[in-house]
Amino acid sequence: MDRTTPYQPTSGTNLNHADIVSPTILIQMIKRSKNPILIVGCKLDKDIEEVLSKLNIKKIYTPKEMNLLDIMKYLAKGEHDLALFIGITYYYLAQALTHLKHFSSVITVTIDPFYHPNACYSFPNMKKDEHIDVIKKLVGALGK
Amino acid sequence: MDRTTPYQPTSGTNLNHADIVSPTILIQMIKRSKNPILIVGCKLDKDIEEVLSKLNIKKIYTPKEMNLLDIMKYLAKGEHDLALFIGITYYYLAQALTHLKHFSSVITVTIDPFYHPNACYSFPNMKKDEHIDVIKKLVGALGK
Amino acid sequence: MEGDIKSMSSPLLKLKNFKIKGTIKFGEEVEEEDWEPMGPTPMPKVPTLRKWDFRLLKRYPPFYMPICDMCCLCTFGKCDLSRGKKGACGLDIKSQQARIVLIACCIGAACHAGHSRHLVHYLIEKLGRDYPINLGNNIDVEAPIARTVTGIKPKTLGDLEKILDYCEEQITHLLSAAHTGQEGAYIDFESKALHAGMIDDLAREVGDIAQIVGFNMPKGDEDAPLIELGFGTIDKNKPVILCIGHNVVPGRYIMDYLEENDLDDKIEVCGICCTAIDLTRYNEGAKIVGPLSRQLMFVRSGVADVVIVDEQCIRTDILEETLKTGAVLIATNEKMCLGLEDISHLSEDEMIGYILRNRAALILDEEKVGKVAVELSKIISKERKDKKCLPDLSEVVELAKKCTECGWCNRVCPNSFEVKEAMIEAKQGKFDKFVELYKVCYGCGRCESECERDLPIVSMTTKVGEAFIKDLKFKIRAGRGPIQDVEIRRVGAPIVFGDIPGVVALVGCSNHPNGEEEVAKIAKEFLERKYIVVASGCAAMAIGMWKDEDGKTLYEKYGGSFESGGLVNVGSCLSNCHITGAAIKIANIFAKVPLRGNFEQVADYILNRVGAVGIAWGAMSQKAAAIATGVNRWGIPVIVGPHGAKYRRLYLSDREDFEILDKRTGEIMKIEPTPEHLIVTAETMEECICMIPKLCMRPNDGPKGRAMKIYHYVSVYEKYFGTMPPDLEKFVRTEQDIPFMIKDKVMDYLKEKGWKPREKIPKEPTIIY
Amino acid sequence: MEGDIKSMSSPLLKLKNFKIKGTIKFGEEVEEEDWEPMGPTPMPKVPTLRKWDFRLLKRYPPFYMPICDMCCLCTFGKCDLSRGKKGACGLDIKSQQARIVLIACCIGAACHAGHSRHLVHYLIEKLGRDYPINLGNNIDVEAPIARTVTGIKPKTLGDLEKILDYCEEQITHLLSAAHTGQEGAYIDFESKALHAGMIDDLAREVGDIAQIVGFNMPKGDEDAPLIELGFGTIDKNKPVILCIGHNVVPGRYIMDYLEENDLDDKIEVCGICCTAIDLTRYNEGAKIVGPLSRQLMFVRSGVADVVIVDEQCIRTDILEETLKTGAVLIATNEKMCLGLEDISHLSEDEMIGYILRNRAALILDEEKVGKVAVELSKIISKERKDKKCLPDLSEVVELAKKCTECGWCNRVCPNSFEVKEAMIEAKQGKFDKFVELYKVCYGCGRCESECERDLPIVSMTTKVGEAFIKDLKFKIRAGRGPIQDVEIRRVGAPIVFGDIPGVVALVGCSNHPNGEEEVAKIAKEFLERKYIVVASGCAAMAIGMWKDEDGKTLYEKYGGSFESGGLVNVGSCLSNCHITGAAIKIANIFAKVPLRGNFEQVADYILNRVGAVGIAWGAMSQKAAAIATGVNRWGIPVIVGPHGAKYRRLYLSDREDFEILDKRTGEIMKIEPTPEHLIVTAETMEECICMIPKLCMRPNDGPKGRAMKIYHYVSVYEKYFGTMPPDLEKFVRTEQDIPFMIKDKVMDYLKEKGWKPREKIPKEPTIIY
Repeated sequence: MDRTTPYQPTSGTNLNHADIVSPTILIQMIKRSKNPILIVGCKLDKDIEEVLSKLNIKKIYTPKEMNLLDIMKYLAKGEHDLALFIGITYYYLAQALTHLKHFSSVITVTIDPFYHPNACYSFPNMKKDEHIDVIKKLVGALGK
Repeated sequence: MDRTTPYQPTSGTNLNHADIVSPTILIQMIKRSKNPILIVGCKLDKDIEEVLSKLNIKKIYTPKEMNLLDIMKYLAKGEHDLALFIGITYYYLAQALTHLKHFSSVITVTIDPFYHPNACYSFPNMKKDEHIDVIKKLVGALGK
Repeated sequence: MEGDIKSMSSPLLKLKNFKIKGTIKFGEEVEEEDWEPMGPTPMPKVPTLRKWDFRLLKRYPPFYMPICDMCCLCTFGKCDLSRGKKGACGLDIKSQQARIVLIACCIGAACHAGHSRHLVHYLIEKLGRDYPINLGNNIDVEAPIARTVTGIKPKTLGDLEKILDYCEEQITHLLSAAHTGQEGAYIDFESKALHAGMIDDLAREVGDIAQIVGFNMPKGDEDAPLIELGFGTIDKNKPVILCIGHNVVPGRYIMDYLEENDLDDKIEVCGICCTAIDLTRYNEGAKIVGPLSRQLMFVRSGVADVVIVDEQCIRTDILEETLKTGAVLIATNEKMCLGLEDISHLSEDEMIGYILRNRAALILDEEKVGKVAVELSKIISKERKDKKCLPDLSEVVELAKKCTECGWCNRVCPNSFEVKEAMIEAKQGKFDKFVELYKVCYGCGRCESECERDLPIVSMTTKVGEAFIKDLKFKIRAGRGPIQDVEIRRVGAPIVFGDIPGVVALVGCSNHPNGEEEVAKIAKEFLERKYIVVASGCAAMAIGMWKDEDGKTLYEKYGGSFESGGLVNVGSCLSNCHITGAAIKIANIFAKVPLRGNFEQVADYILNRVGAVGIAWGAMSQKAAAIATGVNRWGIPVIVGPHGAKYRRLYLSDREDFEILDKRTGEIMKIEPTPEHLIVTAETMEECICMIPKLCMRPNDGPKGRAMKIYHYVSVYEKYFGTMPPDLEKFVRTEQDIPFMIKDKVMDYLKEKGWKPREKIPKEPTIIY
Repeated sequence: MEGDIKSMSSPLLKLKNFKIKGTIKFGEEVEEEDWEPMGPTPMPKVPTLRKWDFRLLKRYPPFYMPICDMCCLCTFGKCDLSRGKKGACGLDIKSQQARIVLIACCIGAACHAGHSRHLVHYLIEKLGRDYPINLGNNIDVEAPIARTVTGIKPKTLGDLEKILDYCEEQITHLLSAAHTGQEGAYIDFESKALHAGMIDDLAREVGDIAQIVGFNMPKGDEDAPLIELGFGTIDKNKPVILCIGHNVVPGRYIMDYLEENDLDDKIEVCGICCTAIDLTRYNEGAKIVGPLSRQLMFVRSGVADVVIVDEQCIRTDILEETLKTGAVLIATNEKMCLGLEDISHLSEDEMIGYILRNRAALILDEEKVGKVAVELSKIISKERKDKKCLPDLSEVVELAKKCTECGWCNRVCPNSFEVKEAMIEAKQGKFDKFVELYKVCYGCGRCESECERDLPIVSMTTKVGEAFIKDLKFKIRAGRGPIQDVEIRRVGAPIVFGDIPGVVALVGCSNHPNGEEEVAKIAKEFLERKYIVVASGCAAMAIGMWKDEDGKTLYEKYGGSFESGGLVNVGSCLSNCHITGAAIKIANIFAKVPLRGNFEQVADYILNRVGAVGIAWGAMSQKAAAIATGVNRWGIPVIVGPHGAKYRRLYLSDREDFEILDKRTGEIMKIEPTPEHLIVTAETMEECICMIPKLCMRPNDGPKGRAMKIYHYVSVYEKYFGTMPPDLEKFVRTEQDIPFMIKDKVMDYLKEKGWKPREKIPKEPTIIY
């Protein structure tokens, strides 16, 4: 599978695309972050959601707890220096992320198994089992 | 110098960008081509023009011999399977190449020292002396 | 002032033997008899209502999501606007987004104005400029938008021309502002977009009123007839004529020709998109295939012998797709000429001959289309008898076997549907996943465009759907047009005080993230909760394309009155004007707010008192952008589906307390954030349903009304998310707002959140101060 | 028919005491006295001239260069249209390009229609609807475009309103066709773009005629006064008011206020872009700073105390840039409100106070701007005395030293100018390269936006230019407006037979690839060759901003008549209509082709007989796109500079023989490809110059005329490329076409190419058959 074409190829915003991030680097980024947050969408596989529940980071569940755009508006205020995203409808997140890309300095990272060009950092496109391993690695390093 | 950002960063046409080509590969491509052609612009350094004059390929000088868009229209007809470009105003060629990109199957290659996203293949951005070496290599392999 | 010119022409003029035909057009000072004193802003120009816009935008600032880092609108560029950079003209990325929204709204408004101009022009030619606008005894306020915006009370078709002149002038000015080096502030681009939206609203009202009176469509009829809807209702054994688009005129001549020649029973006339809806408003014998999303599938199925296209929302490859099935195509509108030869000057018989030879033509004389289409359908249907357009199921399997499982179909599908998985299953002769796909697929064909094996995925899907889904027969109530004044009188008070918990308007295109069904489910949820549910266009069709356990559509279960628990189909896209119109009429008929040239007051009333929300679950087009933006200017919030994010701009509040003036006390005060947003996306149907009761809340709600709204808010949240709404405390002003039924639960929740009751609640909230 | 309504109102109406004010507007059947029988296509609708367009497009098919692989115009997408893929709506990439061109042309046409509507509205308010359109004794054909397109011969300002109503209706229909799911064929999108271009032409004529009669601007005056032009002409010791944009109305009140208060000598009023040109047509005391390209530099220089902006082509960051210099800004137009507070309701003195406190405001009552601007300029100029806006030369050096030499300034410069090299040199206190940069820089500021050290590169460049270029004083002839009928009579025959080798019209924006100088050099080349050279707008200014060896501008050296070797400045962008107008008048006055409602015949005449070519060397905006496309529909070819490629679409022939009908013999025959292209780019000035004589060739050229044109073609080719034109053989029809002076050379060349003379030459070429 190609790793860095946006999973939906038209979702990039032309000039500046996300850098690929490895789990190892991401763990470092989270550890260094003063106030990281994880936005969890409703399209997440149940097994991944279970693994993730052990991740020791503040979470917001969307849309259950907050509308995604309300979250973006909240994040743009800068309270969190690092925001991770997972489990949100691909094209919807791709579009919503552009707000932060242009109007905030928060570092955005998508941890779906899809390359997400409009984040600052993204995992590459990957298969499901590879993704589970990666998420487990994250939780292993940062679990409760 | 970054190698593969379009020299003028806004000149790409969004999804599909040129592959980088090495002089070695390009020499193979030209050798295999049934009917290659070189389009030489008026912005070419005199020293490079002199070197190139020894290249054993049919040439058209633009605009002196033909308007660039007339050339593009001519090339779109498919008489030549391979078209090289050099020495044309960067943004003007970048735009004109999109015609061939979308409306022909001719293989386009830019051999300026600038990455040209709208060709099929392009040299990367490079310094002037590196460029002269590359052109000399071409001519060495394909000279008269 | 507007009058019949004949009655005032002097003998001198008659002497010269002029052919007199026309209306008198005055500059801006239009004088009429005093049906109401003129308000402050008749025929507002671009900046006239800017102050109102700024009030709205202060509370609901634009939220931008740029699709592109660049601007490429002029050759000064292309320019990189990312990371705070300005373009060569000085523009920044916020203004650029607002500019693109303005252009979209102008295109949308131009679409409706052009369509309405066409209708009015046509009807004046047929019926005369003096033909009266009479919507029957139950509708006195015939044109609430025109009255409010222009100060004109249109009495004849000729009056409508003046309104269109105004619309076209405004659209021209607005579009002009998008030129390089014009407007420079995003906030002013937004004000202009709001103006374009309002003009769009006005233009739609003109068009729908014209066609209602001109074609004698239902005039606010609560019991408009039930119409047949769905693929399954078309009798394939008869010649079939398919009309696609938005302009009813050519279809009208087809229906007339059938009647005149006693062919009603022998030929099927069906439609897709708003032309279909309007055709059934003209003649209930016409059938509706479905919304836009079923266009490619239906054409591929090969049922139609003659395809008539008019304007708007038609697949632009319709010619190619039609010809592939052996059918013929007639384009009938200057907006969509498709490169075809214009044969308007030929006789009908010559036209038939031409089309038989050339398979397609442009006929701009709509009157001739009646005979030509019908006679052609007879011939072509014989020609095409037994012509197979779709692959057999066995062929579907063979095709599926060619699939390389590259997965790009899934990636390019706008909704990431599992096309690859359906393909893999089909290789084994199993079709369950293809059936699922059929149910939700929009039929855009991008999977086909991408497929490296050129598999006809849409045709395969269509075949499977046809083969396995037996019940494709539905009902929809014909578009009734405006809401009657008497209905408004009945519901005015309960809406304004909140006792009717809300008006939910399901409108717009069919770019649904999960098929039509979700729209019907939203409607059902709120019908059961006794909201007033209003629908139009593709959304109205989507509601009809779903049946409950009893095998009935919602239209069969719920009445068509504008009342608590009513399901009101107003009609086509143009008819959306009646939804805004109803809100305006509540202000006017119930609360006696004068309309004439009084936009700001009316919109302020609606924003603070009329608990209505628009849902454009599949909003897709520039028209939808204009409609939503127009509705927003009137103070009505809108929810769009997840694809709506690609409009690039929403209006979101900060969800903190809002500031208003209590006109009763003269005090400026903080209130709860209602309505919370002006236009916002929801990711899923569940989220959308949970947002609706919240966006129906208004500052003016009485305690009883607010308690009712809170009840529904809590109830849907628990139903869909299994939890209390996480922001409930914001909307409970005092204990009186807590619904009795769930008081304990809510009190516990509030205690946990540290909620305190508000000291004051405004009596007469307004944002004009 | 059009008349004063007062004369026909009946007693009944008077009884009711109506305030009557207005014109009578009829549908399409406009009846006037018979100044000419009505032709076949008055007030053409969108498809009316489609056949003509298809004729043109068959010969000159659109050549597309897509900027983007995607379409993102609706939320059905975004869609990938590359590599033959269709969008979700069915559209392919060719149609998508044509659609974007249509939108651009609609924006351009809307701009001019909106501007003209504003002017006409304003002038009617001041002068009345009956105010006559009288362009003096020398101009009988007052509105050749309106006559041809609409069939109306406008006699009063009120008549112009009818034409604008038509324009606005057409723009609305055209823009509508760009909606998702409307037009589907690229060829029809192009026909619509051509229609939009023609409407643009018409709208400009309305506006310019209105301002000529309303403001008493020169009416075809060959000896219009010479006006001061350039940075160096502004006296910095006086208070300075700078007007930017296109609408002369606010500036007019400033000039009037100065005169009324005897302040003419005490305050400088200068302008940038078309407002400047039109101001000097109104009052020769105003000065022209220069074209658009000098806007940022001039504002940065801090010379202006009060900046007045109206509409079009203004930097959208003008507010920010103005405030940085300590000056104040007044926005005066609904098109550009800049988010400013609207203070139109205040008294002039209150306005002055408000602006002194807030530094900027929106004043939509242009009449008040006169006093406010002048009085403010006195105060502000004292406030700002000795305020330094630009860095000193020593500071320039210090700033340059901060440069990291990353080279991104060069990369983002639209013209790849050597900014980095200038910076490196300046580190050593040398400024030669900065001086060179000053001469060619457009001042877009993208280098600054990109600079990682935030160096104020434009300010540095401006300072160097100011310090080292001493002679920044030039002259331009004030815009004379239309060409006189008598001039047409004189040049008609020689143009039509080719004895005058061509009309070269230098027009459009100032997005020049190498500064203004090239435009002047093109003009000089063809003036010396006795072509008729016409200019307008920014191009007319560019011509004036260059002096020859004698230190004189071309305007000082060449007369202003429309004659061989004349240099005719028609005026502003709006005045471009007079260039098309002159071509139309040649058809009408010289050849007696009737104009009224007779578009196709007139355009066919121009295409085959009138050797005119438009050069928009710096074409940049959507207006320029509309102008060029409009001119194309009349059959006049256009050359754009290299940036013009970014318009995405040109009209190029295959450069093979063309087919025409010889009306004299009734024979369809092949002829040489003249004019070769309809719109084409040139990469360099040299290429442009060499194209001009070729594009001036017409099928109707007599042998003498053709020989002359060939002489110039060979002559410029040898001059600039040192060789014979490589396609010369195509244009020599028979030996008679070979210029005597270079006969041997040409014969040798032809022999080498195997040229054979054509057997037949058409007597009356036409493409209508």
